[in-house]
Amino acid sequence: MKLLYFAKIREILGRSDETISLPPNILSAGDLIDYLMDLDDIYKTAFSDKRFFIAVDEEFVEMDFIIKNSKEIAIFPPVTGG
Amino acid sequence: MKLLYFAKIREILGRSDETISLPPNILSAGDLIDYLMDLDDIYKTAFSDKRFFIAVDEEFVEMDFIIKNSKEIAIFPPVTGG
Amino acid sequence: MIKIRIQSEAFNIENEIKEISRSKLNGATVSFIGSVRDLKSENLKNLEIEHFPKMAEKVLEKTAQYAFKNWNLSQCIIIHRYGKLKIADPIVLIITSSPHRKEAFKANEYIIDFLKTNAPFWKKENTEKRSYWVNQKN
Amino acid sequence: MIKIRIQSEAFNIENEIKEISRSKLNGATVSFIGSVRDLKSENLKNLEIEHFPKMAEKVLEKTAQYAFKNWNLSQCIIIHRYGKLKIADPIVLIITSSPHRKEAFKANEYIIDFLKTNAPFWKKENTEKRSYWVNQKN
Repeated sequence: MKLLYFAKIREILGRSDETISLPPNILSAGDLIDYLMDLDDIYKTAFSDKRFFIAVDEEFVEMDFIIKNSKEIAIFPPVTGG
Repeated sequence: MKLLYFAKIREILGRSDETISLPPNILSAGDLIDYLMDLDDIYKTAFSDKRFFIAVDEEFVEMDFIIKNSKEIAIFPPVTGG
Repeated sequence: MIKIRIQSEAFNIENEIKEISRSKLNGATVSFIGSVRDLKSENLKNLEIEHFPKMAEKVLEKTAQYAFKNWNLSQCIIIHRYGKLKIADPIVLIITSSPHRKEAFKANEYIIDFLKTNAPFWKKENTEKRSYWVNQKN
Repeated sequence: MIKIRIQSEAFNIENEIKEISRSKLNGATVSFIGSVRDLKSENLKNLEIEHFPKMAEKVLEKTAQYAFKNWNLSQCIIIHRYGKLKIADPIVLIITSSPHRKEAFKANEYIIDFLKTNAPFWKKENTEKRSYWVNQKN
Protein backbone atom coordinates (compact mmCIF):
# COMPACT_ATOMS: atom_id res chain seq x y z
CA MET A 1 0.00 0.00 0.00
CA LYS A 2 1.34 3.40 -0.97
CA LEU A 3 1.00 6.30 1.42
CA LEU A 4 1.25 9.92 0.24
CA TYR A 5 1.93 12.86 2.56
CA PHE A 6 1.53 16.55 1.88
CA ALA A 7 2.44 19.94 3.34
CA LYS A 8 3.15 20.08 7.09
CA ILE A 9 2.63 16.31 7.50
CA ARG A 10 5.09 15.62 4.68
CA GLU A 11 7.61 17.93 6.35
CA ILE A 12 7.22 16.35 9.80
CA LEU A 13 7.59 12.84 8.39
CA GLY A 14 10.48 13.88 6.16
CA ARG A 15 9.07 12.00 3.17
CA SER A 16 6.41 12.59 0.55
CA ASP A 17 5.47 8.93 0.12
CA GLU A 18 6.28 5.42 1.30
CA THR A 19 5.10 1.89 0.64
CA ILE A 20 4.04 -0.24 3.61
CA SER A 21 2.58 -3.69 4.22
CA LEU A 22 -0.23 -3.74 6.75
CA PRO A 23 -0.99 -6.52 9.20
CA PRO A 24 -4.33 -8.24 8.40
CA ASN A 25 -6.12 -6.67 11.41
CA ILE A 26 -5.83 -3.16 9.96
CA LEU A 27 -9.14 -2.57 8.21
CA SER A 28 -10.18 1.08 8.39
CA ALA A 29 -8.44 4.40 7.80
CA GLY A 30 -8.60 4.93 11.58
CA ASP A 31 -6.85 1.59 12.14
CA LEU A 32 -4.10 2.70 9.77
CA ILE A 33 -3.52 5.94 11.67
CA ASP A 34 -3.41 4.08 15.02
CA TYR A 35 -1.04 1.52 13.54
CA LEU A 36 1.34 4.18 12.27
CA MET A 37 1.25 6.10 15.56
CA ASP A 38 2.21 2.91 17.41
CA LEU A 39 4.96 2.20 14.90
CA ASP A 40 7.02 5.34 15.40
CA ASP A 41 6.87 8.56 17.39
CA ILE A 42 7.30 10.58 14.23
CA TYR A 43 3.73 9.58 13.19
CA LYS A 44 2.50 10.59 16.64
CA THR A 45 4.00 14.02 16.05
CA ALA A 46 2.40 14.19 12.60
CA PHE A 47 -1.10 13.00 13.52
CA SER A 48 -1.62 13.67 17.24
CA ASP A 49 -3.30 17.07 16.76
CA LYS A 50 -5.99 15.32 14.65
CA ARG A 51 -5.67 18.08 12.06
CA PHE A 52 -5.47 15.79 9.06
CA PHE A 53 -7.63 14.36 6.31
CA ILE A 54 -7.47 11.09 4.46
CA ALA A 55 -8.13 10.57 0.77
CA VAL A 56 -8.41 7.21 -0.98
CA ASP A 57 -8.36 7.25 -4.77
CA GLU A 58 -8.42 11.07 -4.60
CA GLU A 59 -11.67 11.15 -2.61
CA PHE A 60 -12.00 12.27 1.00
CA VAL A 61 -12.91 9.38 3.29
CA GLU A 62 -13.95 9.13 6.93
CA MET A 63 -11.95 7.29 9.59
CA ASP A 64 -14.22 4.24 9.36
CA PHE A 65 -13.64 3.82 5.63
CA ILE A 66 -12.34 0.33 4.85
CA ILE A 67 -8.90 0.72 3.28
CA LYS A 68 -7.89 -2.92 3.40
CA ASN A 69 -7.74 -3.22 -0.39
CA SER A 70 -6.82 0.34 -1.25
CA LYS A 71 -3.67 0.92 -3.24
CA GLU A 72 -2.95 4.57 -2.50
CA ILE A 73 -3.84 6.55 0.58
CA ALA A 74 -3.10 10.26 1.00
CA ILE A 75 -2.83 11.88 4.42
CA PHE A 76 -2.67 15.67 4.61
CA PRO A 77 -3.51 18.71 6.77
CA PRO A 78 -6.62 20.90 6.20
CA VAL A 79 -6.33 22.46 2.75
CA THR A 80 -5.55 26.17 2.36
CA GLY A 81 -5.74 26.84 -1.38
CA GLY A 82 -7.83 29.30 -3.31
CA MET B 1 -36.02 76.42 -17.76
CA LYS B 2 -34.20 73.81 -19.79
CA LEU B 3 -35.78 70.41 -20.37
CA LEU B 4 -33.72 67.37 -21.40
CA TYR B 5 -35.21 64.24 -22.96
CA PHE B 6 -33.60 60.85 -23.43
CA ALA B 7 -34.15 57.58 -25.24
CA LYS B 8 -37.73 56.72 -26.28
CA ILE B 9 -39.09 60.00 -24.90
CA ARG B 10 -36.50 61.97 -26.89
CA GLU B 11 -37.49 60.04 -30.00
CA ILE B 12 -41.24 60.58 -29.53
CA LEU B 13 -40.76 64.32 -28.92
CA GLY B 14 -38.29 64.61 -31.78
CA ARG B 15 -35.90 66.73 -29.71
CA SER B 16 -33.23 66.13 -27.07
CA ASP B 17 -33.78 69.41 -25.24
CA GLU B 18 -35.81 72.62 -25.27
CA THR B 19 -36.09 75.79 -23.21
CA ILE B 20 -39.51 76.78 -21.89
CA SER B 21 -40.98 79.51 -19.68
CA LEU B 22 -43.47 78.21 -17.15
CA PRO B 23 -46.58 80.04 -15.94
CA PRO B 24 -46.31 80.97 -12.23
CA ASN B 25 -48.83 78.34 -11.12
CA ILE B 26 -46.53 75.47 -12.15
CA LEU B 27 -44.77 74.49 -8.94
CA SER B 28 -44.03 70.77 -8.85
CA ALA B 29 -42.60 68.25 -11.29
CA GLY B 30 -46.09 66.80 -11.57
CA ASP B 31 -47.48 70.25 -12.49
CA LEU B 32 -44.84 70.49 -15.23
CA ILE B 33 -45.84 67.14 -16.73
CA ASP B 34 -49.56 68.09 -16.65
CA TYR B 35 -48.74 71.46 -18.19
CA LEU B 36 -46.80 69.88 -21.05
CA MET B 37 -49.50 67.26 -21.69
CA ASP B 38 -52.09 70.07 -21.99
CA LEU B 39 -49.81 72.04 -24.27
CA ASP B 40 -49.46 69.51 -27.07
CA ASP B 41 -50.58 65.97 -27.87
CA ILE B 42 -46.99 64.96 -28.53
CA TYR B 43 -46.29 65.22 -24.78
CA LYS B 44 -49.39 63.11 -24.09
CA THR B 45 -47.92 60.43 -26.34
CA ALA B 46 -44.57 60.72 -24.57
CA PHE B 47 -45.82 60.69 -20.97
CA SER B 48 -49.24 59.03 -20.93
CA ASP B 49 -47.96 55.55 -20.10
CA LYS B 50 -46.40 57.01 -16.90
CA ARG B 51 -43.20 55.11 -17.69
CA PHE B 52 -40.87 58.03 -17.06
CA PHE B 53 -38.59 59.47 -14.41
CA ILE B 54 -37.63 63.05 -13.61
CA ALA B 55 -34.19 64.23 -12.53
CA VAL B 56 -33.35 67.72 -11.30
CA ASP B 57 -29.67 68.62 -11.03
CA GLU B 58 -28.88 65.01 -11.96
CA GLU B 59 -30.84 63.61 -9.00
CA PHE B 60 -34.06 61.60 -9.25
CA VAL B 61 -37.04 63.53 -7.83
CA GLU B 62 -40.64 62.59 -7.05
CA MET B 63 -43.64 64.20 -8.76
CA ASP B 64 -44.24 66.52 -5.79
CA PHE B 65 -40.72 67.96 -5.95
CA ILE B 66 -40.83 71.77 -6.30
CA ILE B 67 -39.15 72.63 -9.58
CA LYS B 68 -40.20 76.31 -9.69
CA ASN B 69 -36.60 77.53 -9.44
CA SER B 70 -34.83 74.64 -11.13
CA LYS B 71 -32.72 75.38 -14.18
CA GLU B 72 -32.49 71.98 -15.83
CA ILE B 73 -34.97 69.13 -15.69
CA ALA B 74 -34.43 65.77 -17.35
CA ILE B 75 -37.31 63.48 -18.28
CA PHE B 76 -36.54 59.94 -19.38
CA PRO B 77 -37.89 56.37 -19.48
CA PRO B 78 -36.82 53.67 -16.98
CA VAL B 79 -33.09 53.10 -17.36
CA THR B 80 -31.76 49.92 -18.96
CA GLY B 81 -27.99 50.16 -18.65
CA GLY B 82 -25.52 47.79 -17.07
CA MET C 1 -9.23 54.04 -4.77
CA ILE C 2 -12.30 54.66 -6.86
CA LYS C 3 -12.21 54.93 -10.64
CA ILE C 4 -15.20 55.74 -12.83
CA ARG C 5 -15.12 55.85 -16.60
CA ILE C 6 -17.83 56.33 -19.19
CA GLN C 7 -16.49 55.71 -22.67
CA SER C 8 -17.38 54.46 -26.11
CA GLU C 9 -14.13 52.48 -26.46
CA ALA C 10 -13.72 48.86 -25.41
CA PHE C 11 -11.91 48.11 -22.14
CA ASN C 12 -9.35 45.47 -21.22
CA ILE C 13 -10.01 43.79 -17.89
CA GLU C 14 -6.42 42.58 -17.48
CA ASN C 15 -5.10 46.12 -17.88
CA GLU C 16 -7.60 47.50 -15.39
CA ILE C 17 -6.67 44.92 -12.77
CA LYS C 18 -2.95 45.34 -13.48
CA GLU C 19 -3.27 49.06 -12.89
CA ILE C 20 -4.43 48.50 -9.32
CA SER C 21 -1.41 49.11 -7.16
CA ARG C 22 -0.03 45.90 -5.70
CA SER C 23 -0.59 46.96 -2.11
CA LYS C 24 -4.19 47.91 -2.83
CA LEU C 25 -5.15 44.65 -4.50
CA ASN C 26 -5.80 42.99 -1.18
CA GLY C 27 -6.44 39.32 -1.73
CA ALA C 28 -9.88 39.11 -3.29
CA THR C 29 -10.81 40.76 -6.56
CA VAL C 30 -14.24 40.24 -8.08
CA SER C 31 -15.10 41.42 -11.58
CA PHE C 32 -18.39 41.62 -13.38
CA ILE C 33 -18.68 42.05 -17.15
CA GLY C 34 -22.06 42.60 -18.74
CA SER C 35 -22.05 42.10 -22.49
CA VAL C 36 -24.40 42.42 -25.45
CA ARG C 37 -26.79 39.52 -25.97
CA ASP C 38 -29.17 38.70 -28.79
CA LEU C 39 -32.11 38.81 -26.40
CA LYS C 40 -34.92 38.12 -28.83
CA SER C 41 -32.99 35.90 -31.24
CA GLU C 42 -33.93 38.22 -34.08
CA ASN C 43 -30.39 38.53 -35.44
CA LEU C 44 -29.26 41.58 -33.53
CA LYS C 45 -27.37 43.92 -35.86
CA ASN C 46 -26.22 46.20 -33.07
CA LEU C 47 -27.08 47.71 -29.72
CA GLU C 48 -27.06 51.46 -29.19
CA ILE C 49 -26.50 52.79 -25.70
CA GLU C 50 -27.65 56.34 -25.00
CA HIS C 51 -26.78 58.04 -21.74
CA PHE C 52 -27.18 61.26 -19.74
CA PRO C 53 -23.49 62.04 -19.26
CA LYS C 54 -23.47 64.38 -16.24
CA MET C 55 -25.99 62.32 -14.28
CA ALA C 56 -24.46 58.98 -15.28
CA GLU C 57 -21.10 60.10 -13.95
CA LYS C 58 -22.69 61.25 -10.69
CA VAL C 59 -24.66 58.04 -10.17
CA LEU C 60 -21.65 55.79 -10.86
CA GLU C 61 -19.45 57.87 -8.57
CA LYS C 62 -21.96 57.80 -5.70
CA THR C 63 -22.62 54.09 -6.13
CA ALA C 64 -18.90 53.35 -6.02
CA GLN C 65 -18.45 55.53 -2.95
CA TYR C 66 -21.30 53.83 -1.11
CA ALA C 67 -19.98 50.35 -1.95
CA PHE C 68 -16.45 51.37 -1.07
CA LYS C 69 -17.42 52.41 2.45
CA ASN C 70 -20.10 49.84 3.10
CA TRP C 71 -18.03 46.78 2.20
CA ASN C 72 -14.62 48.11 3.18
CA LEU C 73 -13.17 47.91 -0.33
CA SER C 74 -9.58 48.71 -1.20
CA GLN C 75 -10.48 49.30 -4.83
CA CYS C 76 -13.54 49.95 -6.93
CA ILE C 77 -13.58 50.45 -10.69
CA ILE C 78 -16.69 51.03 -12.79
CA ILE C 79 -16.47 51.40 -16.56
CA HIS C 80 -19.65 51.78 -18.62
CA ARG C 81 -19.71 52.10 -22.39
CA TYR C 82 -22.07 54.00 -24.64
CA GLY C 83 -22.56 54.14 -28.40
CA LYS C 84 -23.01 51.38 -30.94
CA LEU C 85 -22.03 47.87 -29.84
CA LYS C 86 -22.16 44.41 -31.42
CA ILE C 87 -23.15 41.01 -30.02
CA ALA C 88 -20.81 39.85 -27.23
CA ASP C 89 -19.19 43.28 -26.91
CA PRO C 90 -18.62 44.16 -23.26
CA ILE C 91 -20.89 46.96 -21.96
CA VAL C 92 -19.97 47.34 -18.31
CA LEU C 93 -17.03 46.33 -16.12
CA ILE C 94 -17.14 46.43 -12.34
CA ILE C 95 -14.09 45.50 -10.30
CA THR C 96 -14.20 45.31 -6.51
CA SER C 97 -11.16 44.43 -4.46
CA SER C 98 -11.09 43.74 -0.74
CA PRO C 99 -9.21 41.77 1.91
CA HIS C 100 -12.28 39.52 2.23
CA ARG C 101 -13.90 37.81 -0.71
CA LYS C 102 -17.44 37.92 0.70
CA GLU C 103 -17.30 41.70 0.75
CA ALA C 104 -15.82 41.94 -2.73
CA PHE C 105 -18.68 39.73 -4.04
CA LYS C 106 -21.40 41.59 -2.15
CA ALA C 107 -20.16 45.02 -3.20
CA ASN C 108 -19.88 43.97 -6.82
CA GLU C 109 -23.38 42.53 -6.96
CA TYR C 110 -24.79 45.57 -5.20
CA ILE C 111 -23.20 47.90 -7.74
CA ILE C 112 -24.51 46.10 -10.82
CA ASP C 113 -27.99 45.73 -9.29
CA PHE C 114 -28.08 49.42 -8.41
CA LEU C 115 -26.78 50.56 -11.80
CA LYS C 116 -29.38 48.50 -13.63
CA THR C 117 -32.18 50.55 -12.06
CA ASN C 118 -30.54 53.91 -11.35
CA ALA C 119 -27.82 54.81 -13.84
CA PRO C 120 -29.17 56.83 -16.78
CA PHE C 121 -28.25 54.57 -19.69
CA TRP C 122 -30.74 53.25 -22.24
CA LYS C 123 -30.37 50.39 -24.68
CA LYS C 124 -31.86 50.31 -28.13
CA GLU C 125 -31.67 47.08 -30.08
CA ASN C 126 -31.49 47.12 -33.84
CA THR C 127 -32.35 43.72 -35.27
CA GLU C 128 -32.83 42.71 -38.88
CA LYS C 129 -36.58 43.21 -38.51
CA ARG C 130 -36.92 46.30 -36.32
CA SER C 131 -35.52 48.72 -33.76
CA TYR C 132 -36.82 48.99 -30.21
CA TRP C 133 -35.88 50.33 -26.82
CA VAL C 134 -35.16 47.59 -24.31
CA ASN C 135 -37.62 47.45 -21.39
CA GLN C 136 -36.44 47.47 -17.81
CA LYS C 137 -36.55 44.14 -16.02
CA ASN C 138 -36.38 43.12 -12.35
CA MET D 1 -17.85 24.60 -21.59
CA ILE D 2 -15.72 23.76 -18.57
CA LYS D 3 -11.99 24.42 -18.44
CA ILE D 4 -9.71 23.43 -15.55
CA ARG D 5 -6.02 24.27 -15.37
CA ILE D 6 -3.45 23.76 -12.64
CA GLN D 7 -0.22 25.52 -13.52
CA SER D 8 2.78 27.32 -12.07
CA GLU D 9 2.65 30.07 -14.72
CA ALA D 10 0.71 33.31 -14.31
CA PHE D 11 -2.61 33.69 -16.14
CA ASN D 12 -4.13 36.57 -18.06
CA ILE D 13 -7.79 37.18 -17.30
CA GLU D 14 -8.43 39.14 -20.50
CA ASN D 15 -7.13 36.25 -22.61
CA GLU D 16 -9.23 33.73 -20.71
CA ILE D 17 -12.40 35.77 -21.19
CA LYS D 18 -11.57 36.49 -24.82
CA GLU D 19 -11.19 32.78 -25.47
CA ILE D 20 -14.78 32.14 -24.46
CA SER D 21 -16.66 31.82 -27.70
CA ARG D 22 -18.82 34.83 -28.43
CA SER D 23 -22.07 32.87 -28.49
CA LYS D 24 -21.28 31.21 -25.19
CA LEU D 25 -20.52 34.40 -23.28
CA ASN D 26 -24.15 34.97 -22.53
CA GLY D 27 -24.52 38.36 -20.95
CA ALA D 28 -23.10 38.07 -17.45
CA THR D 29 -19.54 37.07 -16.68
CA VAL D 30 -18.24 37.05 -13.11
CA SER D 31 -14.57 36.57 -12.29
CA PHE D 32 -12.82 35.99 -9.02
CA ILE D 33 -9.08 36.41 -8.54
CA GLY D 34 -7.46 35.43 -5.28
CA SER D 35 -3.97 36.80 -4.87
CA VAL D 36 -1.07 36.64 -2.44
CA ARG D 37 -1.34 38.88 0.62
CA ASP D 38 1.13 39.70 3.35
CA LEU D 39 -1.22 38.28 5.98
CA LYS D 40 0.91 38.80 9.07
CA SER D 41 2.71 41.95 7.93
CA GLU D 42 6.04 40.24 8.49
CA ASN D 43 7.49 41.16 5.11
CA LEU D 44 6.44 38.14 3.14
CA LYS D 45 9.31 37.00 0.94
CA ASN D 46 7.23 34.48 -0.96
CA LEU D 47 4.36 32.04 -0.77
CA GLU D 48 4.80 28.40 -1.74
CA ILE D 49 1.79 26.45 -2.88
CA GLU D 50 2.00 22.67 -2.68
CA HIS D 51 -0.72 20.49 -4.19
CA PHE D 52 -1.82 16.90 -4.73
CA PRO D 53 -2.03 16.99 -8.54
CA LYS D 54 -4.34 14.08 -9.35
CA MET D 55 -6.81 14.88 -6.59
CA ALA D 56 -6.69 18.66 -7.18
CA GLU D 57 -7.63 18.13 -10.81
CA LYS D 58 -10.49 15.84 -9.82
CA VAL D 59 -11.86 18.24 -7.17
CA LEU D 60 -11.72 21.28 -9.48
CA GLU D 61 -13.36 19.34 -12.29
CA LYS D 62 -16.18 18.06 -10.09
CA THR D 63 -16.74 21.47 -8.52
CA ALA D 64 -16.97 23.10 -11.94
CA GLN D 65 -19.37 20.42 -13.16
CA TYR D 66 -21.64 20.84 -10.14
CA ALA D 67 -21.70 24.65 -10.50
CA PHE D 68 -22.22 24.38 -14.24
CA LYS D 69 -25.37 22.31 -13.86
CA ASN D 70 -26.71 23.86 -10.69
CA TRP D 71 -26.57 27.50 -11.89
CA ASN D 72 -27.13 26.87 -15.56
CA LEU D 73 -23.77 28.27 -16.65
CA SER D 74 -22.68 28.66 -20.23
CA GLN D 75 -19.03 28.75 -19.23
CA CYS D 76 -16.87 27.86 -16.25
CA ILE D 77 -13.11 28.29 -16.02
CA ILE D 78 -10.98 27.46 -12.98
CA ILE D 79 -7.24 28.08 -12.98
CA HIS D 80 -5.20 27.42 -9.83
CA ARG D 81 -1.47 28.01 -9.56
CA TYR D 82 1.16 26.18 -7.55
CA GLY D 83 4.82 26.85 -6.81
CA LYS D 84 6.55 29.94 -5.49
CA LEU D 85 4.59 33.20 -5.69
CA LYS D 86 5.23 36.79 -4.58
CA ILE D 87 3.01 39.37 -2.92
CA ALA D 88 0.05 40.38 -5.13
CA ASP D 89 0.64 37.51 -7.55
CA PRO D 90 -2.64 35.93 -8.61
CA ILE D 91 -3.23 32.43 -7.20
CA VAL D 92 -6.63 31.42 -8.48
CA LEU D 93 -8.95 32.58 -11.25
CA ILE D 94 -12.60 31.55 -11.47
CA ILE D 95 -14.76 32.70 -14.37
CA THR D 96 -18.48 31.92 -14.51
CA SER D 97 -20.63 33.03 -17.40
CA SER D 98 -24.41 32.81 -17.59
CA PRO D 99 -27.42 34.49 -19.16
CA HIS D 100 -28.36 35.74 -15.67
CA ARG D 101 -25.98 37.65 -13.45
CA LYS D 102 -27.37 36.28 -10.15
CA GLU D 103 -26.47 32.77 -11.23
CA ALA D 104 -23.01 33.78 -12.43
CA PHE D 105 -22.35 35.42 -9.04
CA LYS D 106 -23.75 32.53 -6.98
CA ALA D 107 -21.85 29.90 -8.95
CA ASN D 108 -18.60 31.82 -8.68
CA GLU D 109 -18.89 32.31 -4.92
CA TYR D 110 -19.85 28.67 -4.44
CA ILE D 111 -16.77 27.51 -6.35
CA ILE D 112 -14.27 29.61 -4.40
CA ASP D 113 -15.91 28.71 -1.06
CA PHE D 114 -15.82 25.02 -1.94
CA LEU D 115 -12.23 25.08 -3.19
CA LYS D 116 -11.03 26.79 -0.02
CA THR D 117 -12.09 23.79 2.06
CA ASN D 118 -11.88 20.88 -0.40
CA ALA D 119 -9.20 21.34 -3.03
CA PRO D 120 -5.86 19.82 -1.97
CA PHE D 121 -3.60 22.87 -2.10
CA TRP D 122 -1.52 24.09 0.83
CA LYS D 123 0.12 27.47 1.36
CA LYS D 124 3.42 28.02 3.10
CA GLU D 125 4.47 31.55 3.85
CA ASN D 126 8.14 32.47 3.97
CA THR D 127 8.62 35.79 5.76
CA GLU D 128 11.85 37.48 6.75
CA LYS D 129 11.52 35.97 10.24
CA ARG D 130 10.19 32.47 9.64
CA SER D 131 8.39 29.92 7.47
CA TYR D 132 5.00 28.50 8.38
CA TRP D 133 2.08 26.65 6.86
CA VAL D 134 -1.04 28.78 6.64
CA ASN D 135 -3.94 27.59 8.82
CA GLN D 136 -7.37 26.98 7.38
CA LYS D 137 -9.95 29.62 8.15
CA ASN D 138 -13.77 29.76 7.93
